[in-house]
Amino acid sequence: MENLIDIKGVTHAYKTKAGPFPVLRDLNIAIPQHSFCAVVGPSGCGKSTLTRLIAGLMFPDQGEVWLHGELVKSPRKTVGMAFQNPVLLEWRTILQNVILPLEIVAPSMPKAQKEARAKELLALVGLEGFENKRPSELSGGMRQRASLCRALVHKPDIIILDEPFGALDAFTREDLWQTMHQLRAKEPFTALLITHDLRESVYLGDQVVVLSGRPATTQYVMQVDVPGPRPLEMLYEPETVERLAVLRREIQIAQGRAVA
Amino acid sequence: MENLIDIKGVTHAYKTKAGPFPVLRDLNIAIPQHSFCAVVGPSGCGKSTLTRLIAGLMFPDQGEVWLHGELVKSPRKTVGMAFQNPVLLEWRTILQNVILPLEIVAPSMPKAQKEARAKELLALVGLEGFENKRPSELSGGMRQRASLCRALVHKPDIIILDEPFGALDAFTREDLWQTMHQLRAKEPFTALLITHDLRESVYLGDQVVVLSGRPATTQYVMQVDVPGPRPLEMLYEPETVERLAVLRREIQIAQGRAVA
Amino acid sequence: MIDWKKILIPVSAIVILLLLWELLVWVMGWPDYKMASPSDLWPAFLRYQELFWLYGWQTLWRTVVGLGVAVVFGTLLGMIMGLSKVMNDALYPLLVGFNAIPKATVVPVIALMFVGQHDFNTILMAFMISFFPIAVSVAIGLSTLEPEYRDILRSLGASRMTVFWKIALPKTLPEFFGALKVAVTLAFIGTNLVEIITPHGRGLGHLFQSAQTNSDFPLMFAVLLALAALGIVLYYAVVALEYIFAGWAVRTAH
Amino acid sequence: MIDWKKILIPVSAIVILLLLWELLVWVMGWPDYKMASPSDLWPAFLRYQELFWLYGWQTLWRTVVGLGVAVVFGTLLGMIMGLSKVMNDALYPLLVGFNAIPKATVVPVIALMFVGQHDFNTILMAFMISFFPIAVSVAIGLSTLEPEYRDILRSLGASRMTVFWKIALPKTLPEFFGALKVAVTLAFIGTNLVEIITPHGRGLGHLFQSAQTNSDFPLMFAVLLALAALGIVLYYAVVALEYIFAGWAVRTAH
Amino acid sequence: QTSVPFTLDWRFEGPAAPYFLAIDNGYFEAEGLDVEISPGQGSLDAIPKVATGAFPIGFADMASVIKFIDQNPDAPVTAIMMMYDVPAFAVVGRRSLGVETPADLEGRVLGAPPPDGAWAQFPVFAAEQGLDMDAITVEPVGFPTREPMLAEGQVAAVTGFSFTSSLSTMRLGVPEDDIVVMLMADYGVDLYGNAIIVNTDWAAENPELVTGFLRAVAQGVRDAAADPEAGVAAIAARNPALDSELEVARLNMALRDNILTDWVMENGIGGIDEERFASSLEQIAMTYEFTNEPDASRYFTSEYLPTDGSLMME
Ligand SMILES: Nc1ncnc2c1ncn2[C@@H]1O[C@H](COP(=O)(O)OP(=O)(O)OP(=O)(O)O)[C@@H](O)[C@H]1O
Ligand SMILES: Nc1ncnc2c1ncn2[C@@H]1O[C@H](COP(=O)(O)OP(=O)(O)OP(=O)(O)O)[C@@H](O)[C@H]1O
Ligand SMILES: [Mg+2]
Ligand SMILES: [Mg+2]
Repeated sequence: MENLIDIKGVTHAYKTKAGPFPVLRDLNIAIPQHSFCAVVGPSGCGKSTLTRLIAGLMFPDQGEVWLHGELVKSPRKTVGMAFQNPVLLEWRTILQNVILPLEIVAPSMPKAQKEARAKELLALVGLEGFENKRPSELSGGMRQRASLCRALVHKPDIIILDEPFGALDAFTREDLWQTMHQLRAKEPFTALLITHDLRESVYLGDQVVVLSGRPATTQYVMQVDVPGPRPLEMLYEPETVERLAVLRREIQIAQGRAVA
Repeated sequence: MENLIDIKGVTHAYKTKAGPFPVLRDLNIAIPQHSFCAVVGPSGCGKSTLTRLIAGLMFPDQGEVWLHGELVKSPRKTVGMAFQNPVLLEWRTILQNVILPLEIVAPSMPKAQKEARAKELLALVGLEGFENKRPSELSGGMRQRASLCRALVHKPDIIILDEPFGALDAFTREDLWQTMHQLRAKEPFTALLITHDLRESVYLGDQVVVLSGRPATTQYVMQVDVPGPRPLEMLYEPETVERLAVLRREIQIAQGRAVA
Repeated sequence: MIDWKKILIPVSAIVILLLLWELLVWVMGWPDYKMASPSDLWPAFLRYQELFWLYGWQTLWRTVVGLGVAVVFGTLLGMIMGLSKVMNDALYPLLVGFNAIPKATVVPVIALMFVGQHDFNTILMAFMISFFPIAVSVAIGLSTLEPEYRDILRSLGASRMTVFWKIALPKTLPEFFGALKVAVTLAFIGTNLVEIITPHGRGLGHLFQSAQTNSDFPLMFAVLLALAALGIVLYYAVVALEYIFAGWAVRTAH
Repeated sequence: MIDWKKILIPVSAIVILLLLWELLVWVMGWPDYKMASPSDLWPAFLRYQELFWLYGWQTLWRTVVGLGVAVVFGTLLGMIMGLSKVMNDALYPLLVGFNAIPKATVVPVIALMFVGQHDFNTILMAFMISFFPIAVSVAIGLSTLEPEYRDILRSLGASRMTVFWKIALPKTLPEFFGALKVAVTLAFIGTNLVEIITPHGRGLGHLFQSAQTNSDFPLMFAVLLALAALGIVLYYAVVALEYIFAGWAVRTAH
Repeated sequence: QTSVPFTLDWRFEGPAAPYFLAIDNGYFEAEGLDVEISPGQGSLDAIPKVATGAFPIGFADMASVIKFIDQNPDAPVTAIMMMYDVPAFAVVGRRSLGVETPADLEGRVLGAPPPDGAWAQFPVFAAEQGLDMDAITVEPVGFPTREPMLAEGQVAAVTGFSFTSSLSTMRLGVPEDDIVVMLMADYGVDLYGNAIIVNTDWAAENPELVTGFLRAVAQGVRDAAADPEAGVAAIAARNPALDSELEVARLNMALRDNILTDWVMENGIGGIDEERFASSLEQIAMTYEFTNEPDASRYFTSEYLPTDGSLMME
């Protein structure tokens, strides 16, 4: 099976006044098509940097990022992004916010068609009836749902999620985890999810990648071979509890609080 | 055993332009001395309102709030508070931030004594060496630690915690849970913790109170009889998993998503 | 659904002020040439009513045109400064210095440069005095745009221009209108400054000058009040515009 | 550790501006009374050097005193408006109207009210023109204080005054200094306005007037430049104060 | 010594020399007066200052005094000593632009600042000279641009004070012999110029002081005429930004054209000619609508003028 995303030996440093600041070192990640990859790692280790490299917003000092068998040299229309901050545009309604990527990617698509597509997604995440509200009229969880719809509206090959659930409360977060599974079942996509929450990584990911502390390199990769829409109960199964214990230990190693 | 906090049949409504807006209805909570009470409940059900009533910042329409055998009629110096937003004062160093309550409660205490007390607490939560930093120079978790020290510095009888860990990432949160247990072991205090995280409520609370949807009333009370500094492993024990399942169901009832 | 309190409170505040003023003049027994009282102003206003409307209109349109130019120029300048750190460092002190020059001293210089072009001079002054806050606010708005907003569109291959139009510009609208509220008052002051310092027989500033020449003190004070009223109208016109074009920001703030 | 770029860029921008100006005058062949060129200004400045220093100092201290009064009054007014919604609704339109009256027209009125009190009048004008932004910013700062900040202290039984001094006031300092940067320029303009309009033989405004009377155009332009320079100095003095007293906010913003 | 603040109508310029000389040479002191001189911002600033009693004595344009008293009949102010027997109101033109006589203004452009005192009298001037106002193109100009416009030839003539507009135009490089100064007084305008004014309440209580003040001023005028340079030096001591050379020229022009006129040399300084004054009131009525019946005695009184011959200028 061909990998949709292939990160090969990527090394990157930020140029600062005090000299180069290494952030990623010889990083390797491979994500097959329609698979979901969760990435965990200590704060500030370079996770967001990784997402910017994949999105083609920056280019690595060494190594290569391949998408769909092509070397990434510029931003690509086939990427969707969502962040911890939902960054919805307050002057647009929810519907108009979701349509935004279509305005860039498919400017010639008829407006009705754009709206139909957006409404379909909004309905899927339970935002039916909120199309004409302003972002500030929605709760944090609802805003994040809208932000997910925006990341998906142009049917991207890859969606990149940088801690999209980080600021939500525990109940809302679990709700959205389930929504993610529903979305995948409906429209398969390839995803890279950055998270701080181990339970989230195990519940959503087909593989969980643990990054080491800065400069980040691939420290540990765990496969989670549980098929299709997973029930929330999975989180309380002994197998999961064990997986979490393993990941917890790896993270402590990454944070330098335990030795391998 | 006498209850340190006794909330007896409290009913409260906000006065709004559109008429009274009932928030609490016939609420009863009793918290014994040196015990830890965790309160969970749906968003906007009135949890923060409850904390303001206990702190004496507001007074209930009906019912009574008793602290230490006295009816609450005004703010009391024996309360410490911490919120989701650490609300540290950016123009003060961490040390000066922690000292703040002492400046109000014990203005005549010598400065050196105040600082010694603050430093002791900061060391306890692992902030040794950060005394002279500004809040913005610390990470979110470190700021929240400082905020806890501020809530404790004047040795209050009661500390009120309104989702203090809500905005932190999962690792940091678990770290702070452990810190809470260490603090309690060192200096016993009575606490009321508002949270959205069921695992948090079970790990920290001696009792967990589930509030119903607005207007909030006591829907369910669970005793968690696990003594003193609890290990993090407790979270993965079958007993805890079972407790969580019960609470989850009660919350769904409170949210109106399941029937009793 | 009009909120009557919102209107009643300021109106009664104005009425109370006028009453206090009347009372003060009456108690102190001040003659007109020291301080006219509100009751003297009304006759003065009635007598010259037509002139008030005519001159008020002249002052108004010059202010609005000057402000319009300031908006265009200030936005462009703000874009340059907001998008380039070097240009910002280079231009900011110049703008501060330019802004600090009392415009009363610039009026004669302009009058000398563009002799006889009264409308042009007036508009130029209204423009010069008011573009600064607009430029600064647009620059700040652009330079503080969170990178995520940009990334959302850039990751789709959108051009810089698209990002600017779709995100940066609308996002700075609240700051822009905040500055516009300051700028409109400044432009108004600029217009009047020219009308008073290099009198060319038009505008409320001229009416003030004429009143002074004829020692007609009630008229002088009436013009002052008319200026204040026109200033309030201009200010709240901008508030209304803000409500229309950046209403989302106003409503969110509530 | 001085960042030379931070100084070099604005200085070279100023030099470039002066060169362009010189060139423009030279190419257009404008006479002095139309537009003096920078090379003419230096002799004018040298000849009146002592007066520049003396008058500059007079302008400076009046501006600073006026600004000081504005700070005290503006802060008090801002407190009243920030802590009471009704007062805010009542006073805001009055302040807008007052602010919109061109101060050039107020100068003669003040001169009549407080005859001969030149220093007082000048300071009064510097004050009147500059307190508005301070009041508005303090009011906004106070009314947008998050309730948690208050609760932290109130739950300990702290008085309103304590909350104000310990939290509300320092928390509004960044907004306050933002407004002070605007106010200092305004106060400076106010001082000069009085010096120009009511001649009392003091300050740079007087030197400008004398130059005008003498038809000494290079001197007029030299005064304009001196005003710009003094304005820049005042502005950056406030920036320095901001760095000292609200440095935490400045540093956080980086 | 009685403290007497004295307000001028304008800044400290050459024509103010007599007052400063009266201080420096001790004439005020000899009369028991301690005089402090303040600059003003036009007659319309000086008159209310005196009317409110803030300054007991001041200096202002007669036409403005008349209008002020007409608007505020109860104001305790009146003129007591005529300083400028001939007002400085003038039309200043340029020979090279074809202006030499009033009639030349027809068909040409006249620059006039709307609030200018000289412009206010222009209709009288035009009427007396039989000019067709419609044939003159009037360009409203600002004060600061008036002379530069004349120097650039954008207007052929301007209205203004003789000693201001002509000297400024010269300063801008126009040769002296190209400049034509038409004093309106020479062309049928009977108006008086500036006068010493007094707060009548104060004057009624201190008649001797007032008379002493006027005596000292007359002495100052004599000294200024005798040595204009010394007069300007007295001002320069108070206003270091002064251009002394220019101010001496200004003072000389004022002395020659406005103060030491033939009538003054004959009758002494300070008084008025009743007939001419009446005529001047009629001329004011041509451009200004009186709200009350004009009353000459209300505007000027000679009762405080010294009668000991000290007003004679020879
Ligand atoms: N533009 C930049 N220039 C210099 N250093 C940067 C830049 N962006 C990020 N860094 C630094 O690089 C490191 C990695 O940043 P990055 O945002 O990728 O981390 P992260 O893993 O996403 O952190 P977090 O867990 O806080 O989201 C951090 O130490 C950060 O301070
Ligand atoms: N001052 C007030 N006036 C009117 N209504 C208020 C006021 N404060 C809070 N409310 C309303 O009362 C309800 C309860 O508020 P409260 O903040 O106590 O809820 P909460 O349980 O803490 O919510 P959250 O989970 O969001 O923290 C909410 O619906 C809120 O909108
Ligand atoms: Mg990140
Ligand atoms: Mg709450």
